[in-house]
Amino acid sequence: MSGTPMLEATLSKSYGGQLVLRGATIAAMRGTVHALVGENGAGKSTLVKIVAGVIRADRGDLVIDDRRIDVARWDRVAARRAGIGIVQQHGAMAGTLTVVENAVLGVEPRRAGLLSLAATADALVALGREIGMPIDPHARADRLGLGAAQRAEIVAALHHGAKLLVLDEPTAVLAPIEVDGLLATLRALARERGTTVIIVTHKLDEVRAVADDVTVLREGRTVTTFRPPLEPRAIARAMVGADLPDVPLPTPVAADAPVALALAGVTVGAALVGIDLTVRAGELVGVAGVDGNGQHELAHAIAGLVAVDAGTIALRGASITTATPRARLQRGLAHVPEDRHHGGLVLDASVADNLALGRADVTGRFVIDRPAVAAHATARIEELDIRPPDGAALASALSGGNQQKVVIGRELSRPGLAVVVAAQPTRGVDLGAVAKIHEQLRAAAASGAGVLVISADLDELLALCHRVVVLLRGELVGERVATAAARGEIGALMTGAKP
Amino acid sequence: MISILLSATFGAQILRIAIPYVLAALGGAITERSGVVDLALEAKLLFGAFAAAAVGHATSSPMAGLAAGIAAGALVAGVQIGLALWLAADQVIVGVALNLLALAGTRFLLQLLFDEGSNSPYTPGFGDAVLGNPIAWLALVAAIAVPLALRHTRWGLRLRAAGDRPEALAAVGVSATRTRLFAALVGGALAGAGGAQLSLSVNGFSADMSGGRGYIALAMVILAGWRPAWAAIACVGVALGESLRIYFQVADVAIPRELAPLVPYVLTLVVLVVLGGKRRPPPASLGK
Amino acid sequence: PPPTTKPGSGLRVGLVFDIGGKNDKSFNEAAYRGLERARTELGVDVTYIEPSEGADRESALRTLAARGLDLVIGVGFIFGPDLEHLAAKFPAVKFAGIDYSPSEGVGTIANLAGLRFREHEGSFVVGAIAGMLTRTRTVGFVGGMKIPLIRKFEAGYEAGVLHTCPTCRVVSAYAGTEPKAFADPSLGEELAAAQYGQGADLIFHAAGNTGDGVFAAARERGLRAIGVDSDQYDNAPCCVVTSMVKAVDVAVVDIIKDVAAKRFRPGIHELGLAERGVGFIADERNRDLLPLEVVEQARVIAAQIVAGAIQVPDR
Amino acid sequence: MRREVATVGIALLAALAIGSALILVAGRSPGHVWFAMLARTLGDPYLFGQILYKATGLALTGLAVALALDAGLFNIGAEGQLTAGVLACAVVGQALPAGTPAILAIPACTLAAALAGAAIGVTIGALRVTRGAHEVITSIMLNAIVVGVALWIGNAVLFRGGATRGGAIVAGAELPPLGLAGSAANASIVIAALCVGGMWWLRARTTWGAAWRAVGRDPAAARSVGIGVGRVQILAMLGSGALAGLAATNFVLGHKHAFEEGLGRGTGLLGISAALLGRLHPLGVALAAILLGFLSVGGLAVNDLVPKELTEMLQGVVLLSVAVAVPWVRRRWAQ
Ligand SMILES: Nc1ncnc2c1ncn2[C@@H]1O[C@H](COP(=O)(O)OP(=O)(O)OP(=O)(O)O)[C@@H](O)[C@H]1O
Ligand SMILES: Nc1ncnc2c1ncn2[C@@H]1O[C@H](COP(=O)(O)OP(=O)(O)OP(=O)(O)O)[C@@H](O)[C@H]1O
Ligand SMILES: [Mg+2]
Ligand SMILES: [Mg+2]
Repeated sequence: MSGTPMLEATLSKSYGGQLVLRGATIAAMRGTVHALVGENGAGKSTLVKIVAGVIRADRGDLVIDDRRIDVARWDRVAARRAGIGIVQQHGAMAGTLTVVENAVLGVEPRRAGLLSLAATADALVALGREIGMPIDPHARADRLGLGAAQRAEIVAALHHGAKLLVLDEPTAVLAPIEVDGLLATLRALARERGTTVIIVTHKLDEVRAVADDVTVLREGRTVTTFRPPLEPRAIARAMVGADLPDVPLPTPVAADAPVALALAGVTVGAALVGIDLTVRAGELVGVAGVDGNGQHELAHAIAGLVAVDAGTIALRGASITTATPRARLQRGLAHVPEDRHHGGLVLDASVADNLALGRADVTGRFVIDRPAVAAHATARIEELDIRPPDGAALASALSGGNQQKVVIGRELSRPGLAVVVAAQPTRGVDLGAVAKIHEQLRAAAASGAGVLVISADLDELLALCHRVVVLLRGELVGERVATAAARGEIGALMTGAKP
Repeated sequence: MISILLSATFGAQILRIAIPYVLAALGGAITERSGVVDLALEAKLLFGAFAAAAVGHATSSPMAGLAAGIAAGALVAGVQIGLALWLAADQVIVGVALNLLALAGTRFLLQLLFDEGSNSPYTPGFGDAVLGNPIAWLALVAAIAVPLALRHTRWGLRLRAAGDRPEALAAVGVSATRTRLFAALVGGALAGAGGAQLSLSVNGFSADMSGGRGYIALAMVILAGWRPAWAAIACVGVALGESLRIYFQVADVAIPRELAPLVPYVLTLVVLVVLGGKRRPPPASLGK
Repeated sequence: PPPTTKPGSGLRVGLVFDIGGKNDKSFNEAAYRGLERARTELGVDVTYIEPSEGADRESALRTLAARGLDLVIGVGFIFGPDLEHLAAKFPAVKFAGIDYSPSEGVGTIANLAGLRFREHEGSFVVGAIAGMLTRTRTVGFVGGMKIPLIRKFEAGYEAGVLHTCPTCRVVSAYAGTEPKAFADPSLGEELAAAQYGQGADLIFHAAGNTGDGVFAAARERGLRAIGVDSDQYDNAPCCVVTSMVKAVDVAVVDIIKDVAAKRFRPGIHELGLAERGVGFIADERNRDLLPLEVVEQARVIAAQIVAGAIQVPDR
Repeated sequence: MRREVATVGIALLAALAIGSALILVAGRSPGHVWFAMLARTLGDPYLFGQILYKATGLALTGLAVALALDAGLFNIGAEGQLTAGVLACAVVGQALPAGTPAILAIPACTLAAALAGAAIGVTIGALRVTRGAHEVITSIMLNAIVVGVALWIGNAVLFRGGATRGGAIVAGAELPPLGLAGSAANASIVIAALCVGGMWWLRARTTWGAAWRAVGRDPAAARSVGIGVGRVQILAMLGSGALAGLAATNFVLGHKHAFEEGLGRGTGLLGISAALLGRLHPLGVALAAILLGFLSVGGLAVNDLVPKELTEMLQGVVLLSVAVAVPWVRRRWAQ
């Protein structure tokens, strides 16, 4: 059976004028596990969502099970009927419904007008046992752990006769042992039942463990498809892009420079475990890692937006472990939140007001000094080349890159800057803006602040930082001096592979 | 005293008082479980009461009145959904505004149809015997059927999914908006029947005769954690309280009569405060 | 239009109803009848407002007073303080209040007349009728808002019942303590149901619209009730034995006549049995419910009250 | 700003259209009724005064709702806060020794009104922040409870002789009328105007205003720049309750000079319309209050042409129109 394609697709898709998929291709053979890899924003999720009918492509060719599909009319209902199941990253079950209720939604079996779920429940249990994914069909979905919920979704998808099963980053939420089990099941599904599996993942060790073929996506295009035998290093190179532009090395930091930020044993629930980290004045330290490995909690713990369960955080030698966010900011911390839309900006307010938000040093303590706010806005707009150069414009009217510049402008212009924590500072931002933002971060370091950059973009960190530490499942698993030569090793650390 | 409390008339009285609360609460539970904030219960009761009285009067048939009450409740729900879901108006504001409109609107209609400011003319009713009152039967059947339907019918399943995660419904090709519309229509119809009970039981409509019952019913829905059966039981509790108040008065037991009606409100508040976050949460997509 | 010679032509009268509205088949309706009669018989120019909220009541009075009407009437005790206030503010306008009683420390105001009724006298008579008619020796009373005015009804009624039936029991209940207590028929029905449930076979109400519920309960059980203010026979022809009527219409017409004839007298005008300000209904319509001998007996009692032979309590 | 004006304009046009349809249903000519409403109210100093009187109360409850909404909370409890203010204001005014000079009596009563409203408001805010109890539900509960308790206190200690009215406040606490042909408009309009101005200044010119608006628009962003979101929300509800309570001065000190059952009722609920119609801007709220006051007084003025209920319905229609116009204009604006 294998050797014939279950899915062949060439797809294009844009969001608001921005091309996200530019004729990306994928060909998945029957009865194989096909991995889809690539950097954040490469278009993986977009591609698989189109295949599963969750969103619509702008144009392209789609052949599924030897049937040519009109992409303009391809939706979730049609895809379901055609035997395509999808398990999305964040799950798609309604929490207050039971597993079996979720499973039958839309195609409810009924007897005498009433739901008749017993047969489906039995079938789910039997199927789950058969493929090694035991499930409780009568458990409420929101009472299940993430792993159990995902198993339930997989079993439900197979129950509906999925011949093509799509999983978007299924392992990101699982514990290592669960990952092993899932991967084994997927392999068995492909071998024994002939199911075709497409799995999106960032982790090369998983790719090696489960995949027959690998498609690498970058900037909406398919770079290449690897067939066995797979060569992890080659895949990593293909993911990141062959050659990186030369970037000036940051000026070295004296070994005896004072410590700006020191974390010792910082623990936040299970998301962050025993983090020890120091950043010296003038130093740029990168935190590399795949999204969802504790980056969010790390930034929030330092900024005081989440309480730490154990450990201490010190700023210029003084403990801020229990200080309020406001007190930390007053002592010279600047925090660039990871999501500018939720936590970074007040979209409904003007650029000038956003630049002055919470900045008592600009606005004055009580009565707002309007001329000062305007002058501050003018200065930041000039400095960062914010477009349009209009402080009165609403933040929501700016492009993503310019919005991000507003956040950077507000945070990095704080007086007496001691520490900067920048989370995903250039996510979704165009090249020119990236350069501006990097320039600002370097300038902050040069002026004596310790800068911690958290990014999923390894190249960004290598270009920007002195050192890179790697965050994996809430722990720091390694540290390297940021040189182009270390990229392979760091990439391996990020994906959990042995360097 | 005790013998009175155990008597059949007392029991019948509780049930009679409970009918509008129970129907409104069941309607509210359905609507809210589908994800639509149902502050407009008061409007549904009032318009239901008015329509039942007007049509009952015109046709001399309480059955026709009941049908009109049901239709009026559903109509209010339709307007509510149209404004809140299709036109994307804030659901809370729509509810508040519809209640304001109902208060003035029913009086306006009284003026228009009967040239009266606060009362409609005589309307035949079903009588006080609970067993002979189809609205009582409707309430009883609904109190049993609604929880079962939510659990055991396709309609109920989709409705719950719409309130919880509309995207999950959309993903299987079912329109969440239409699901919510149907849920709200059924919920509105039940509340409208509750309104019909208000006016038919006293043979006529009078202004503001819902008197905050819609708000109490909603409070009971919340208190019950959006479970219709529990909400209905809570409503019977409210009715028990009212009956006791009436009996205490008739039996000349001194209680502060201003404070007794506040008990359901205080109770709701206490439950909200004491249970705080531990309470059963509202449907995940309520109001979105 | 042809020139009119009616005595009140040119006179402008405004009236503001209490909660319940002009067609409450009770108190307000009686006032409305009086107003209509004044319009047709006297040719006065009338206007009225049915306010919905408490705040509107005062605004409504004010709006009429500010228009410079000759006479502004507030129907209901609740207008008392507002009438006093406005009478001082608009000295050129005459005011009259049905059921008006002066607030503490307020004396007679030159342009304000209070039209009050000796409701306890009429209530005594219907109470006596109830005492004669009851078979269960238990009768009920349902009041609207618990205030001294309604207490007058209750006191007279209870005394009347005991006058003809010393071993009878009177069960009483009130609908509430805010004005809305006069406009809650659902509660009225439940109160009546409770009293009938306790063995009462006849209930007298003094509760405005709330009384509609009493009639619904009576109709339902085939038991009897006594109406109030207006002849309420039509509300439940099966069951309304009689009504304790208050001649609000007469009072309204009279005060309008007074103003038209420029003989307006400020202060309290009390109307009792003697002045035919209160009474009970006995006509061919309720003959089946109210036997002639009972009517005779009631007339005797009424005469005794007028003569002072019977003292009727008002509290 | 232009978007706000467009929103209000569209909402008012829609309300005007619906109102005209209702007038037609009532069998009258819309043009005639609208014209009569304008001519009678604006041409008559008394009715004009009544509009100002209504607007004074509405402006204060409108500001109360606007302040809370600015901070992201929907305070439909202004009704209860106002009732608490009315009770407190009148009780203090009554308890003051006779002959207390205005300079003491007025501030004392005003303060009592504000504090009583603030106490209810801050309860709602604290329950929301600390217990996660939704403010709409707690507001509805507290509205009923406050009104019931006020009635209980009234019956138990204040009301005399069957009236639902308490004793008079001391003469010194009375705010003088504006002298508009005997209308109820009174000097509390100065308090309302000061609050409008004060709110405008606080909202636009101070860090407090910036903080509460940031909290209302994006709590996450506010938190990340160091604003204590819970604290701001509790304080906003405190201020909101105080403003609603202050509306009592219009009713008690300026007009009735006593506690009365139902005094000011409806002003809190209608304050929601004033706030939304005014798009939360203090000046807008003041204008909206005047418009709503015009509708309600105009309703009485044309009572002989159309039922007064029609204009009461219009107030609900206006609220609905704004609720619909906001998302509609936002969508159009985006294109
Ligand atoms: N709904 C949307 N609206 C606008 N832009 C979007 C939307 N969804 C995705 N994008 C953009 O499309 C691009 C590709 O997104 P996609 O989710 O496919 O990436 P991905 O490869 O799955 O990334 P990740 O590894 O982070 O999951 C991103 O740049 C993103 O900004
Ligand atoms: N407001 C934003 N600010 C910064 N980055 C954003 C923003 N919105 C979207 N993105 C980026 O777009 C990418 C894709 O967004 P999308 O909505 O597809 O979520 P997703 O995490 O990829 O979903 P999934 O992985 O479940 O398919 C994300 O990786 C995110 O980094
Ligand atoms: Mg993705
Ligand atoms: Mg992703």
